[in-house]
Amino acid sequence: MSVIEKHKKVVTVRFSGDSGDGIQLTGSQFSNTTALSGNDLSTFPDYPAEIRAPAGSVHGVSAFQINFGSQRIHTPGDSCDVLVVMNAAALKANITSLKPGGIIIANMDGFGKKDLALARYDKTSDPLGDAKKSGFQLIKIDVTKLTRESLKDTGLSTKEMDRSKNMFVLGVVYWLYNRPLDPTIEFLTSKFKSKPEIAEANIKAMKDGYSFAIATEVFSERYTIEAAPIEPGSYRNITGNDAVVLAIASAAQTSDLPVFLGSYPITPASEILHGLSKLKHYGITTFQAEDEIAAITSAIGASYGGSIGVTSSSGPGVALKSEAIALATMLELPLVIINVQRAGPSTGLPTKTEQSDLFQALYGRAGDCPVAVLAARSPADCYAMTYEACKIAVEHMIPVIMLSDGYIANGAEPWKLPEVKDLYAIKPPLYRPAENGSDASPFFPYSRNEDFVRPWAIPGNKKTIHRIGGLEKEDQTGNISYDPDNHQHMTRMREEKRDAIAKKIPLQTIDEGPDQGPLLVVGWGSTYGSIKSAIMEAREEGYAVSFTHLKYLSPLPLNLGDLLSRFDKILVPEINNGQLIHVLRDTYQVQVEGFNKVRGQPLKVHELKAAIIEEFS
Amino acid sequence: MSVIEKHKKVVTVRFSGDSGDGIQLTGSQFSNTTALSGNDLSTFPDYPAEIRAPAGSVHGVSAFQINFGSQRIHTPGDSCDVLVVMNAAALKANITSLKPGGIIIANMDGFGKKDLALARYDKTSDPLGDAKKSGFQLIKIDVTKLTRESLKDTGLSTKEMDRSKNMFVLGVVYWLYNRPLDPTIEFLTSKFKSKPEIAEANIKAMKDGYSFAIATEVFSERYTIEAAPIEPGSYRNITGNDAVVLAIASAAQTSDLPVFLGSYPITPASEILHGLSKLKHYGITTFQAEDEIAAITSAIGASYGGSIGVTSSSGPGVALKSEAIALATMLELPLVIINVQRAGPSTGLPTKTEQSDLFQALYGRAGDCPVAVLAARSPADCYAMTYEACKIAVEHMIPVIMLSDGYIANGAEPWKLPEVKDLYAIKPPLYRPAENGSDASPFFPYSRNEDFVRPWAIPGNKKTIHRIGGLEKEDQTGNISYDPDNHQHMTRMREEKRDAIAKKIPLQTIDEGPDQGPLLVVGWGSTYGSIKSAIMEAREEGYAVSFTHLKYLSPLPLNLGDLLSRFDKILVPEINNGQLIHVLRDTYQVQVEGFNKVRGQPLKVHELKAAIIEEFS
Amino acid sequence: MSTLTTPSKEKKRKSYASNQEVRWCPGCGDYTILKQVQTLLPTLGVEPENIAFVAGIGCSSRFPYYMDTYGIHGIHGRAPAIATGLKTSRPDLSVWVITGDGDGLSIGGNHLIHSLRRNIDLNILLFNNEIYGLTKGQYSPTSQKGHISKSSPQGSLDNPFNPLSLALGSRGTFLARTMDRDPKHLQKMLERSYQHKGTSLLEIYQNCIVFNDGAFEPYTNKATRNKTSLYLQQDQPLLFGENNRYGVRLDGLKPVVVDLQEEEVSADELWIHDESDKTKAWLLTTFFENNFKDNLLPRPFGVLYSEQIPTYEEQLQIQIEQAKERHGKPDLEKLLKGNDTWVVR
Amino acid sequence: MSTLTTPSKEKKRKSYASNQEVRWCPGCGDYTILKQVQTLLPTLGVEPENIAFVAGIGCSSRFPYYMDTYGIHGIHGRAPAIATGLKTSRPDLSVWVITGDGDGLSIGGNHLIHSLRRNIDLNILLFNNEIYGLTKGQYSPTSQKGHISKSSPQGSLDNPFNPLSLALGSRGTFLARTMDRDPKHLQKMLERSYQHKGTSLLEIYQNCIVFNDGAFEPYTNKATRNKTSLYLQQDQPLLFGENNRYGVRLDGLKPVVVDLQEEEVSADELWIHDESDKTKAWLLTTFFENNFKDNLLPRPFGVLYSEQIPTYEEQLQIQIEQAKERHGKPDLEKLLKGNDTWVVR
Ligand SMILES: Cc1ncc(C[n+]2csc(CCOP(=O)(O)OP(=O)(O)O)c2C)c(N)n1
Ligand SMILES: Cc1ncc(C[n+]2csc(CCOP(=O)(O)OP(=O)(O)O)c2C)c(N)n1
Ligand code: SF4
Ligand code: SF4
Ligand SMILES: [Mg+2]
Ligand SMILES: [Mg+2]
Repeated sequence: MSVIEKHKKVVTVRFSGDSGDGIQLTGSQFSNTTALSGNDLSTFPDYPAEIRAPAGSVHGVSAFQINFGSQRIHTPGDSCDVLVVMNAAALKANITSLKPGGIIIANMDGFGKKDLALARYDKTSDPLGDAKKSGFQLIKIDVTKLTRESLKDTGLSTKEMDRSKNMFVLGVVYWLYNRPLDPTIEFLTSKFKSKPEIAEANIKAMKDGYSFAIATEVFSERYTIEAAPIEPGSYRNITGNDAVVLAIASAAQTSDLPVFLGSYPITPASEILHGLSKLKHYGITTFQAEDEIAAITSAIGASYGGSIGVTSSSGPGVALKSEAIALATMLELPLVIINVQRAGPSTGLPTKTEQSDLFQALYGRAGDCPVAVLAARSPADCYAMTYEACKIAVEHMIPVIMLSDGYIANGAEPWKLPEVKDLYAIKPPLYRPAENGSDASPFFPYSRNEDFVRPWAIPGNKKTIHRIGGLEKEDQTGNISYDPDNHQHMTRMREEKRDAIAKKIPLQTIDEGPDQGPLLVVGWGSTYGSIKSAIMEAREEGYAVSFTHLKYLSPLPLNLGDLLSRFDKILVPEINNGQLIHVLRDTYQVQVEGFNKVRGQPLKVHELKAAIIEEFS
Repeated sequence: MSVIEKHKKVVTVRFSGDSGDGIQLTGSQFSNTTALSGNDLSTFPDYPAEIRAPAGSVHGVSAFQINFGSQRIHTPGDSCDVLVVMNAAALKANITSLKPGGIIIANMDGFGKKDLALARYDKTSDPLGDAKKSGFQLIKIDVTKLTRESLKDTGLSTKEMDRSKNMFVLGVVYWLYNRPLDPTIEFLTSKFKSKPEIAEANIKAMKDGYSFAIATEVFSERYTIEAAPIEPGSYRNITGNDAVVLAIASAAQTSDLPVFLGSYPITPASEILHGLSKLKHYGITTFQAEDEIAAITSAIGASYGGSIGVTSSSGPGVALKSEAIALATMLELPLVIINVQRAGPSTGLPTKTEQSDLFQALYGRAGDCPVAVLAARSPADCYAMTYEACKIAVEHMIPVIMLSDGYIANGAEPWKLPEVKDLYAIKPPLYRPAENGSDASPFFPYSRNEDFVRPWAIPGNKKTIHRIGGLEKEDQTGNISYDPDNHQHMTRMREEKRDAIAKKIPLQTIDEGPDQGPLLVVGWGSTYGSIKSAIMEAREEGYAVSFTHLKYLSPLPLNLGDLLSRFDKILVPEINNGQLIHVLRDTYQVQVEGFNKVRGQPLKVHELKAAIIEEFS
Repeated sequence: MSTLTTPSKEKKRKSYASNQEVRWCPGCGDYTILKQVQTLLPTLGVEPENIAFVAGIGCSSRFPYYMDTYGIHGIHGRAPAIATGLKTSRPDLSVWVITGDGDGLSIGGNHLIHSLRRNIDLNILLFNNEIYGLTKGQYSPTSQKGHISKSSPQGSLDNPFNPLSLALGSRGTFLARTMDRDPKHLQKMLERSYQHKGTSLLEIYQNCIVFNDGAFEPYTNKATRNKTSLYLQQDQPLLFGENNRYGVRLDGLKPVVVDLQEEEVSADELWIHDESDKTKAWLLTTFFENNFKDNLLPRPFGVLYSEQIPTYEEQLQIQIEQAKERHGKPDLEKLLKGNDTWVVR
Repeated sequence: MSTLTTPSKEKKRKSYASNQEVRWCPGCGDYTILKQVQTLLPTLGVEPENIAFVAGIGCSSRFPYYMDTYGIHGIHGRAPAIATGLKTSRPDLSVWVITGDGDGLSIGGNHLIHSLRRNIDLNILLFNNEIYGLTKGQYSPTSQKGHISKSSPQGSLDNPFNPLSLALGSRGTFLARTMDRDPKHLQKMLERSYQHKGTSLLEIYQNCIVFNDGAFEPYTNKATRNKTSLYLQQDQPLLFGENNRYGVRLDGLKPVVVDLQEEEVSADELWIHDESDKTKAWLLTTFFENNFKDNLLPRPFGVLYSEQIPTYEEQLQIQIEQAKERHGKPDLEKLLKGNDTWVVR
């Protein structure tokens, strides 16, 4: 039997196994190699909710999905073509994500009686046999046995040998997709620099996996995926949380300001604290506060002192910050609030994704309390939008909420590295009169520039000594004022200052399709990839649908109303029970339909596509 | 010169003086007597922001305004016909609230050099003279001197005598409005039961004030205000905060449930804590918590234990409760959150009123987190709406936010006492299977009745042992569930449960005017009185304007959309920068205009009336 | 009462275990604590329907799900406040609070110290693993200074709380310490906590095998624990070490370790443990800071302090009774009327 | 240095006073404290532009508005956290925290204890008037038990915090007590607080003339204060009473009052004050609870405890330097690249 070589445009592979099986590492190696091969790609790790569930149990299963192709890729894929399962629990947890007729690569040593029992399969059942009967292609490999065989001369213990199982499988999959082994060999060599025997073993296991695939002809087909038409440049893979960290470091550099992060750990935002805590030499101070309130108020204190105050959290933590966000709004100090949303309400499903904190971001404070709200659309976009959040916060002296979510925070995609010299400048409205200058004009902390922005005068200058606080302040002087007209005026000023940001942000553009027509899909946040894919598929099938995606939620782009008015119907897909839809209805009094999924998961491309097509019937 | 007796329909009197002058007592005595005379009335105390400002200073001025008449009265009056000023500072602080040509009754002993200086008048200025020149009628009385004269034989010290100054003035004003002295005599006698000499002195000062007015003919006119057409019944004066207290006590009785109030003091909500802390014998436990978070979470704990959990605060405090409100939403326990709004954002103007927490009430939580939101329209209505809040919370197992504000919390109006036996029942969905019964059916804490309400099973019963928490719960069992479809389902259930309340609340009715036409004014909360007055005046002038007032903000009454659609234009007056207006636009996609004042004060009737008339031009 | 689990006890224990699968990491110290609680409860004479477990958020805070009693899994740090509402309104219930070093001392520190001073009859079990477990390994307020973690790559800068000193400074009325690895002592301490009327704080050293394995190694390791751990016994001298070789003596205000084999010290010269002595309790809590110094003081386990004063809810009941006596049966009509009414006809 | 206000001092003092009208009730204790702070600052050699006052919410918390220095009037209870961010990021500033017993011990208790353990160089002035002033008179966490107030008509049930015990239990490194009515001592204590590197907590007994007048009467009233107040002096015996008639002696662990006129006690048998002795400091804080009992212990004023250990921000600076040394000049390009990049052509 000879192997048929095929070309494919898009492929989705899902690795799965026990938390201890090294699935995440396998996945990220496969991603790197794929990226180096010139494919576009998107990945998503799927960790178990428990820290470390009992080995072999269904809730202890860890998975990593990668979608890659010779065309632009926008999501990690609704379902996969190939499912790697290291044990029975992995099969049980992931079988529903395999496409009909898809390939299962099963480690047969993970399907013993004990494994079936741990996975809570019936004693007498044969899940792999059943899968085959359902039309899946089954590739059985005794991975454990073969890995031990491969490494028997290394002198490693069985336990140590078993740690290379994942590399054996990776070798098999590399063969299947015609991938080079070198990148992973390099990686292993450098990772285990101090333990060369471990590096050797892993490399050998991988090579033997590759050879095994050649020799045994377990596969009847083999696939080649051509390079994708990607903009030239240097790329790296990046997760949303890492992108936030890099953006903040970048803003520190371009603004020439210190950064102070006050944060309290919370899933799925903690990596931002972890990442920034390694960057002290960038002028970044991180403070693990006793709670979210101390986190944000310490950031406010630092802002008063001349730092970019930043705080990072997730929905329930941001809820606790509401009162302090209002303080920062009154103080008119720069403050960046990163909200990595998770499924709620309350503790909800902390490890699952959702975009249901839009209401809270826009409205979740006492009083008339306008802040700016931005949202990132993908892992890499977290860089752009966090940088933008820092810029707006600093230049407009206002709290900015940047919305990310669990999906893009942990998911990764290739990111074209920006040229550092091309990063646009951040210009703080610092006011520093020469202390020995003859300028006798008094300082007015609540005077405003043409964008309604007040000067930022930081302690240390004799000429700008002033006090600020949460009580209503007199225009110009900033002294306490109970004057009714002044309160009306200041309320307006705070709103106009927020609204004036609209002049600085890009006008809304159409992402796909013509700029008028029967149907416009409006997205925001992490649904970008799913919507984009669904739109492209629908358009390929001839449906005249257009797509626009919001990254600025408050203020909204100036031309959005005009843009919306040019379509007959508007559809708003969201991973929540309907939030942006209310904002659009309110702001533009347009008829809008929602496509709402609250399943703790990214939108499924095929479901959304079906909903789009439905609009045409 | 003889006195002309005149009849008047509506009169506004404003008493003002130093915080130490007993102005609030004077005002409330005048109110009581006026009520007993059968007038309708509305009052508003205007305390200084400082606890005790230096005597004689402008920010130490205390005032009390009463609006009363022979017709229905809905506000304390935009401006007053008579202004009583006990010193120069009082004049300075209050002169702008006097109608053109209005009467100033001035205590001349409060206008000495020192008084002028303390009030920061120019040394050489003659503010009373200036007032006269501006066309005000000036009645000068040496109140201090006359009071001392009146009491010289009592044996009291000068300091003690001076404490009766306010009673002397009250006597004068009683004469002016043809009021009996008996009610105040009775009050003084009982108040100073243990100090009869003080009672005597006060009564004498008042009588002498009355006689002084007769004897000296300082006034050229005297007014009679006929009784108003008021529904028969027993009445009392009540402030909004007192009404909340009474409603909670009533709910405890009719539901036969204990009440637990967890609260942390904050202006202007503290009186609710104070009031309820006196009612332990009503089964009401009050707990002054260490902060707002402990306040609400202790109430949640008590709800789990079978109490009606209540928490009271103002905007910044409610912001701190956001996370816990979401917990209660998940736990599906009864919880009543009273928010006595104040001017914000942040600390804002804590002693001033505003209705700018509507956004926070509706949307201020992470995740999709539906709660019920009600708002009281007047001091007395705080009783009805708080009772309703308790009923909805208990019967629908849901957090209910009841919005009051500083204006109605401190303001007072006559309240027709309800018949206790007519109070509608509150029926908790308690589930208490007989412990020794043979009923073997398992208990499902997250099963639901036809209104989507789950059973309330309180600790102590062996058959209903269960645990609840903030993680997403499996339908029926309430066990933790990470199932995507279950999360979607439960999200919908929580929303449908909230929406089902709409079936239980009254349909929206038109308060004034026809049920269709060119203009509908839509109000909510404490603006009721001002809007009602403005509408009535405009209608009297022939403008075909209608008025409806919302007391249920979430869910909205089922017929509201229909009702709104029958008008050409909609105007929404609010004491905020525009909040309900967004809700209506969003929900009904109607064109709505706002009339927004953010001055920390009730709406001015004449301003609103002008805006209404403007709509017809 | 034997505290070891016998077969019939095992059955009883199971009757307090819920049907939910326990999902801590294999080897986590939380398992033993759960087991000991489930073993103890059937012996106390309280029915499961009269018990409630209230927790915050953290690995440890999942505890209530595993008990077949009433329970609330609350929000992060707020368990003492939730429990305060429950216990104050339902003094008939036995209310237990489960919290971690992050939950109880970081975000929830304020509620903890306030419940201690109020002396509400709660049994607070503080699972101290010196780490944030659930959020995967950041340093906590009890982590040793210099602790390298995900959020402190160069070592933490904070001086850790000494939880029992903090609790004593908060006017706690019952303070005890035990550890997961000593089930017998753990159970004894659970029982003592239960018996105390008022807020009892039981600090339990709990090993987080994943993110902070071995944090309490010196006290659990067979080779060292003899020298590092001292078990307090009421009215007994402070003795520790193999064959109680060492004792603790007070040199003025200074606790000093004496080697009884080397020095001639009679038992009555040694420090006699007295749970009711607050000054001694303070000194015992500060052994903490003296650890690993010259004068190597052992870590005391057992009841450091116990004081019987009225509980919050007892006093509240008295006020309720007083109010009832003073005002009689509630008369809603009268209440609504207030002092001044008038009639319109 | 004389601590009394001389004319030229008065001028200097005014230079630290802002142009805002001071709006406390006439006779409020806050006035003296303000005055002493304004008097002290010019003597310290720090320019006003390098000073920041950070407050929460309460009568006392209005303080920053009255100082002609930088300042923030924050939100209720959060001043220590705001100040932590400011001081950590701007170690060059002299940062003062103004808080009340409600602000600092009720809603803000957690931030207070955490800043104490972290030992950030803040000067915290706790204006303790045993009442909530600004909200018009509810009992506070320091109100005496049984205190009748608007929110406790039958008397409060909570045991009050002993603020300095709490602070010691929180690992505070500088604890002192003074009162509004003794300006000289107040100023001395302010100065000591300033000099301490690390978090200093100065509890100031402050009379709220409107809602809790006379709360500290026993310590301020001429007739009684001699017997009730003890002024601590480093290395000096604990003496109080008219002509230092009384002394305090340690009977084992128990502080005992001795009447030096009646008993034959030599000075060196008396307790010698040692600010660095934590156990003694604990005992001093607990004089609090023994007040009004048989053995009438006086209330100690002065520095109860002082310990010099590295501050949070000092150590942070070291870590920053280390990071700079290890990683060199920040290279953003390199950082953005990370470990794995590829080039698309
Ligand atoms: C408001 C809020 N902030 C943060 C979190 C995230 N969080 C959950 S548990 C935890 C700390 C857990 O530490 P600990 O209390 O010591 O419990 P352990 O997991 O170690 O048992 C944190 C920070 C949260 N759930 N809610
Ligand atoms: C979040 C929040 N809760 C409550 C309040 C109301 N409040 C303001 S000051 C205060 C207590 C003041 O007491 P304390 O700190 O002792 O200061 P004092 O007025 O006695 O100086 C309270 C409860 C508030 N401003 N913000
Ligand atoms: S992470 Fe640590 S504390 Fe949490 S379950 Fe695992 S071992 Fe236990
Ligand atoms: S209320 Fe009390 S603390 Fe506040 S300013 Fe007045 S006297 Fe001072
Ligand atoms: Mg922990
Ligand atoms: Mg106070």
